[in-house]
Amino acid sequence: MSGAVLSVRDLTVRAHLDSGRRTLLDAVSLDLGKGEILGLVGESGSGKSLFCRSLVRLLPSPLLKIESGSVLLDGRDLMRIGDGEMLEVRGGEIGMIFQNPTSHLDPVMRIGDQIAEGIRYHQGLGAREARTAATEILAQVGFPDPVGQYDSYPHEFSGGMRQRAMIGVALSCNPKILIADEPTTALDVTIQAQILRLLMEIRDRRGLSIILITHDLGIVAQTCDRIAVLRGGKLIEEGPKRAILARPQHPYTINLINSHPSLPGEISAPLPDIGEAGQPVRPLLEIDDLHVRFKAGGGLFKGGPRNVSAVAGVSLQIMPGETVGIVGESGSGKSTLARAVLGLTRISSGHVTFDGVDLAQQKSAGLAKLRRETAMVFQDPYNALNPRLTIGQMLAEVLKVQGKVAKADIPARIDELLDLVGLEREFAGRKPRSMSGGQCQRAGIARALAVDPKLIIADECVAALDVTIQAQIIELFRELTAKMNLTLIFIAHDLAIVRNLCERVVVMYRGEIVEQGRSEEVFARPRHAYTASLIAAIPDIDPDKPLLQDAGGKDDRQSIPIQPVKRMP
Amino acid sequence: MSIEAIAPAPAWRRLFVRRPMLAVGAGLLLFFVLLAIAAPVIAPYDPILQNAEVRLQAPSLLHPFGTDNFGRDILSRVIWGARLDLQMALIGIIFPFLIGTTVGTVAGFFGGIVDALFMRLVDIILAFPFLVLMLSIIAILGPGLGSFYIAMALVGWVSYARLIRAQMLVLKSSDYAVAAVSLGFSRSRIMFRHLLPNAVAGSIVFSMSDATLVLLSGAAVSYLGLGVQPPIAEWGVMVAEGQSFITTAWWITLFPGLSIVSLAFGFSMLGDALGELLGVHE
Amino acid sequence: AGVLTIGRREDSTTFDPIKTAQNIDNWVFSNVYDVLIRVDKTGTKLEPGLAESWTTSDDGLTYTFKIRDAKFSDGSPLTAEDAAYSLLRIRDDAASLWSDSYKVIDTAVATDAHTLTIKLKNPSAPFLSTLALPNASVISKKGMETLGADAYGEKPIASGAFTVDEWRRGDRVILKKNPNFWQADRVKLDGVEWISVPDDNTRMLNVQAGELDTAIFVPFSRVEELKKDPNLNVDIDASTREDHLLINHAHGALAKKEVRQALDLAIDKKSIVDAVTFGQGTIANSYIPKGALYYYADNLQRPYDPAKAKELLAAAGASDLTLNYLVRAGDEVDEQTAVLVQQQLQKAGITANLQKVDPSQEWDMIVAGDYDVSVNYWTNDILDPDQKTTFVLGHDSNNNYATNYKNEAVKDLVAKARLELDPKKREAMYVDLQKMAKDDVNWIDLYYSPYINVSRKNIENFYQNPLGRFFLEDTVKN
Amino acid sequence: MHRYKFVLTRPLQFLPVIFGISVITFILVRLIPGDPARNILGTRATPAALAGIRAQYGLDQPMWLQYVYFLKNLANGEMGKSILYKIDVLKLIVTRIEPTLALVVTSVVLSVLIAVPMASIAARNAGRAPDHAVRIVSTLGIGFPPFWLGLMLIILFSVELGVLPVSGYGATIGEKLSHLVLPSLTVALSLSTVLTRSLRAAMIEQLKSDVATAARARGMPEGIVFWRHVLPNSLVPTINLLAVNIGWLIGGSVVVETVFALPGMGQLLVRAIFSRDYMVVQGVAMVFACATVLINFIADIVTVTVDPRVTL
Ligand SMILES: Nc1ncnc2c1ncn2[C@@H]1O[C@H](COP(=O)(O)OP(=O)(O)OP(=O)(O)O)[C@@H](O)[C@H]1O
Ligand SMILES: Nc1ncnc2c1ncn2[C@@H]1O[C@H](COP(=O)(O)OP(=O)(O)OP(=O)(O)O)[C@@H](O)[C@H]1O
Ligand SMILES: [Mg+2]
Ligand SMILES: [Mg+2]
Repeated sequence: MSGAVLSVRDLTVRAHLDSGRRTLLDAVSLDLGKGEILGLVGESGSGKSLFCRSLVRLLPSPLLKIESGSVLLDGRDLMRIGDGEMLEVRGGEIGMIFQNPTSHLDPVMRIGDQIAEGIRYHQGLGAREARTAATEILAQVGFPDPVGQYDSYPHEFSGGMRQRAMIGVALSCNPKILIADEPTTALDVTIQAQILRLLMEIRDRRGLSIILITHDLGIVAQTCDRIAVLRGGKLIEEGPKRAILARPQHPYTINLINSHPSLPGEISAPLPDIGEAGQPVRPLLEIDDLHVRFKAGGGLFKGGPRNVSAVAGVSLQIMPGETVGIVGESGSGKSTLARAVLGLTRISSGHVTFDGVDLAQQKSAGLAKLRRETAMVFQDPYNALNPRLTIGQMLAEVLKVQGKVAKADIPARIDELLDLVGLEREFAGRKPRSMSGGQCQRAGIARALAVDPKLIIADECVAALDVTIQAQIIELFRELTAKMNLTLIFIAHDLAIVRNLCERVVVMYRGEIVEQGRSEEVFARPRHAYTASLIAAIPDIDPDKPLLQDAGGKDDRQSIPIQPVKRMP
Repeated sequence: MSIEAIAPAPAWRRLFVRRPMLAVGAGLLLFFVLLAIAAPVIAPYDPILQNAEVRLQAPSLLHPFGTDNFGRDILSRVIWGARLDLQMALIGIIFPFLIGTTVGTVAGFFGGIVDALFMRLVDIILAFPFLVLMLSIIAILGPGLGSFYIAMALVGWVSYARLIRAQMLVLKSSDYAVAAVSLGFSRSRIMFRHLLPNAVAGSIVFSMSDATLVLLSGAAVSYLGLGVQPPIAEWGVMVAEGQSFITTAWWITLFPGLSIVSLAFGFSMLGDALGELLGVHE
Repeated sequence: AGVLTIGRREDSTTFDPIKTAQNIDNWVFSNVYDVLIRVDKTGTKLEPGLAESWTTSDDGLTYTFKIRDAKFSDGSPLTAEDAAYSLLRIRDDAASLWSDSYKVIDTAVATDAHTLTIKLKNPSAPFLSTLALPNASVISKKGMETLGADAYGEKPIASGAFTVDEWRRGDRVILKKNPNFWQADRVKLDGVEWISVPDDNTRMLNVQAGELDTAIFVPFSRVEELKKDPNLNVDIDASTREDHLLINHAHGALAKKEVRQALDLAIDKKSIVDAVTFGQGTIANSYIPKGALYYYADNLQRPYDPAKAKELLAAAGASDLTLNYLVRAGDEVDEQTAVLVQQQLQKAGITANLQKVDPSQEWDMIVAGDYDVSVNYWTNDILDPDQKTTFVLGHDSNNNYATNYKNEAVKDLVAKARLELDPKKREAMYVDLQKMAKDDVNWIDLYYSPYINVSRKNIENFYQNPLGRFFLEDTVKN
Repeated sequence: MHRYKFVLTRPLQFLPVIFGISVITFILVRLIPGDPARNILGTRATPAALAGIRAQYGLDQPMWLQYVYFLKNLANGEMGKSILYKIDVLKLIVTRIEPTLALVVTSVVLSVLIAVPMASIAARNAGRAPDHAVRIVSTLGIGFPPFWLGLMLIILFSVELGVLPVSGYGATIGEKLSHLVLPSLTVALSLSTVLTRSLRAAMIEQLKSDVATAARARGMPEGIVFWRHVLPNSLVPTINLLAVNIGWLIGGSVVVETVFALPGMGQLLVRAIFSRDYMVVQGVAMVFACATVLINFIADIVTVTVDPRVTL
């Protein structure tokens, strides 16, 4: 690019820790052209966020220092200008959009005021004018009622709307460059698509340059002009999007592209033929017209007693040995269904029958059976493990309580379990804090396996993980189900993963099942409009398959689920 | 509560160097513990022996902290006082801690009616002026250390119960609690083995500042006349009794007063340091 | 001229004289109300108050008082009717705390506006003294009937040197000069404020800082220091306070006279006077306070002799005596005495276990007999020794002040002395009583102590008589 | 306004607390050994006189019946008659409520005035000298017995410097305020240390928070970041802390009122406990309890106002 607005040269950042110095960014050089969207990809911890924060000299800790390098903006070296001048650059020249709008928006300040704040400060406008300008921006980023919504607080909006507000805040100072740090990871696929489209629109309208950070190559493929790949603080590859996607040079990039879920992988094990074996197979799990309602707003005297139907009349049968995926956007009731099935949440009405035992009728017997024969794997690998117990202690406890293994055999069994999930045996002595996300997730799976269950329910168990690690875990599940004749219910909102792993898929929407069937069929020929929109929202790694061609494109703003206001933690 | 990554098992020396507060706090506490243990050996005089010859003497070489109106040596009384005050601080926090932790755990974990009942009780006790409740209980049981401990336990547990309960409410819906339920663990195992150890850090930190509160409550109770039995040396009583001489014999109140402050300082420092170590935020 | 501010420990509780038995109230009453008969400055003689003069019938049953021309603070005249009403009220009113002391009155009648005739049920030597009690003050019959007892108790209509101008509860009672007082000429002050400052230190500091003119209840420990302050006068006025060690005669070895005598020998009163009262007290040798009516100065005073005490105890077979010593919590003097006495008894081989109890509980325990020894004190309400003597030696319903002391001879003598109207003979009887009590060691007399007040140098004639009455009508603020 | 609906419904929740307190105080005072009748009569009481007083105040009735009377009185808006002062308890309390209220309010205001700047300085210099200074001062401040501290303040400001009155309350507003300075300073010196610590911790966390980062990223200078974003977000936990401490604060007023001769309810209560004036103890405890509940209620309203996310 000749007309670079921003050019970074040999940017080096080091951390000065007690344990020694670590180089976090190693002589990174990059150019950003005018009106260009640059995609910055790389695994977690590769230095993507750090790179962007270094540009505006907002390092997360005083222990980190920019050691050398230059960042040229309009002929000025941002690394050498004074602090006062830097204030002008931040916001005024370079705007930032953050990954998690919920934590980055001031919860006690009105949305409009947060946008107006920058306008007043950078453009020296009066309160009245700033308000008008902020309202204008709210409209631009897609608030349907900007005048009214000016006075709302962040928590009154859905995640998508919050991210729009965040973008509004960044736009408020009229910057030349926008840095968007994983602006959609916290969002649903459908909403992710809207936000990405908004970014592109803004680029087109304002002629902005954007640096888009992500670890999702699909997003890059859909939105960016150029791609830069970071790994371990080094820039390992950079170039036009199509060139990189088509001809990646670095093995890491190749791996990254290959593990992208939107690539139609080989379909897993064929469906066990149910009817053909002659003998009628009894379903392992039968769910009949299940309802779960929550009192929203809480206690006796608080708020209006409002009922939320999290699961509204679900009926489902799951055969032994089957792998079933449940998909649906956030809040569609997937987790609630899983918990209700496992007896962890009270059922409002309906029946759950596990292996012939009706849980409502034989409550204690049913629960005892459930506890012995089912297990759950959780989304957040850190929170799912007791931080005070070592992995060995944790597994030993499960084995002891379950009592299926003789006391003397417990250590051997622990080793076996660790082998099974691909963890070194020395992990038995480690606590979750000293393990990576993927390792924790494996430990979580080991714990589920320790029960020796017939049924495992995995609730979003890969959502928090890197793509590369995601792929490993999926592979692990595939192996386990094949080896141990497990029945697996795999919950996700990422359809691509489900397509890779599951024979059958169930689509949930607002507490109901809107579609179910064999994965290939559902994905190839979705019958329900909602399923279709979900599928269309997956950013494809093929840049020529545009995002959200038609499904949910225009009227998406109405379908954004407004989340119920929750009590502050 | 958030858990910060800490370097795995740092050597204790590095721990102290990196956390001067820990060193100061633990050092002060250790100092008083040693003082208490060695009291019979190092105290120059019998703390309750009266000597009409040396009444109200200002600090001198013979009596470095001076003497009181009975001619008792203040230094010796301060040294012996360390025994009682440490004991007061420890017993004064242990029972509230145990009661509060148990109640908080049970209430937070079970929720519902149990929780509602306990929390109303907490509300009631919190709505009661603290010192007044103490005074009444001590008046009922008769002045003395035993009554003081009982009063502290009856009144002090609420803070711990609240802290623990709040933690339990968060933790019980944590994934590992749900996991424990789904694995068929018994409730008491989940409560006490899995959740409590994770919930208790905040209370431990709080107990350090609570220790100060215990010492001060003891002093206030002494001021209102219901402190420990004479002629026992206890700092709060010494300060309260020395009030009569505050303009003539300042040393009677100053030294026990400083002792309370330094012990309180030690506890606070230790509390702060523990808070950082355990990753607890107030 | 000027308003005198007086700091004291507590605020008044009421201005209805019959409803309180607390000094804190009585001491204010004396300057708000007037009584028929007053006690003079020395605390040994009666002198005319509202009663100009009086006569007694020969049988000692009928008293006739001539009431002087006097007015209440609202300007209405004070009559014999009011006096009679007041006496009958203290005798009969359900809320009266003093009815027992006035049960001896048979009738009280206003024969005319200035003549009050009282008939007693039986002769009573101390009767005239009881009329000097502030609780028997003359109240306005009309005032009481129109205002009602509650309102009257807030802001009374009275005939003393000052009237209640405002009562800020918990803080102060504001009195202003009563122009209708029959001795109004005598009053120099424009008003008096009784201000409650509970903390001893704060109270003293207030006087030192010049924010209060005077403060009462000066702790013994502060006297020397305050004396050094050039701006202050420390007023040390004789009182009728006597501190003594109560002994529960009903408990084991304490029933033996020799054991009690040994206790007396084992206690070094001199060192208590020195250490606890900082030399302000004097050693007591009789239950009747020094300087009071019929005090016997030559009464026996056992020397401090722990060795002899030990012998006596051994002879009585009580060598390893262990005593339960009740201490009043929050009373500095009591706690200090306890610490000292405990160490002294130790020297005679007696173990005293101190038990600190809440003051309100202490007397309950003493009455219930849950004690062996305990220090207590008595201040006379009236000039005549009969009241105290009856309580302490006369075998009344209190088991002789909860000591369970029993001596029939003493009891009979107390009753006789009450009826004896000849002062000479009475005095002889009381001397005998003092000797007998000392011999029996009904309790152990410890020390007499004065009232100690502090005032700024510009205050003159700030004086308290031994019964506690402040003569504020004479006080001058320069 | 939906979020403020609790203002209407919450008072219902007060009832059980108030009721509980009435039962506990009622039983508690009667459990204290010592006889109110004996107390006002003194050591010279005769059994007949004692019986008379007990009958007059219904103390000879069975306990449950006394409680029923107490409740009946309460329903009529009365709290019985003081044994010591011989007047209606409610009337008595009314005369004593103002100084305590004033003390609590001024102490809180003063504590906040001390705590906010101290915490700000400490948080903005976290880990450096000013921070350490604030932490040491605030840790030391907590260890002084208030009665001792109060006396020291009197000696310094009233006796030595002569700038403030020694004790008492006064009649005019000006007098009252000048009389309140030292007592509220005594309370504030210990209360502010607690607040400072909490506020400092919250501020440090907020300074590192995403909200602050986002504000910096849009070019806000540190001052605006601090006052507009960090401070408001740090307040909620401190308000709650203050509310929880209010019982302790009111209880502590007992000692401070005694030292400074403030004619408030704390003094009234202590004297009532020591003289077993049952009705007064009950009455004052009820008033204190209501005050605590009310203050917590106000704290809730403030919290809801400060933090729009909170619903109650
Ligand atoms: N405050 C800090 N102190 C020390 N090291 C830090 C700090 N913040 C970040 N790092 C390190 O800097 C490196 C880069 O972190 P950065 O947040 O830029 O990663 P990232 O690529 O944005 O990852 P992610 O996808 O998880 O957001 C990581 O190795 C991280 O451990
Ligand atoms: N304990 C609860 N109390 C009240 N409402 C709840 C509770 N748990 C869930 N809900 C509500 O029920 C609905 C379904 O929630 P659920 O967690 O099952 O969704 P999900 O499909 O798992 O979403 P996600 O993909 O975000 O995990 C949501 O609207 C949620 O707000
Ligand atoms: Mg990042
Ligand atoms: Mg979920």
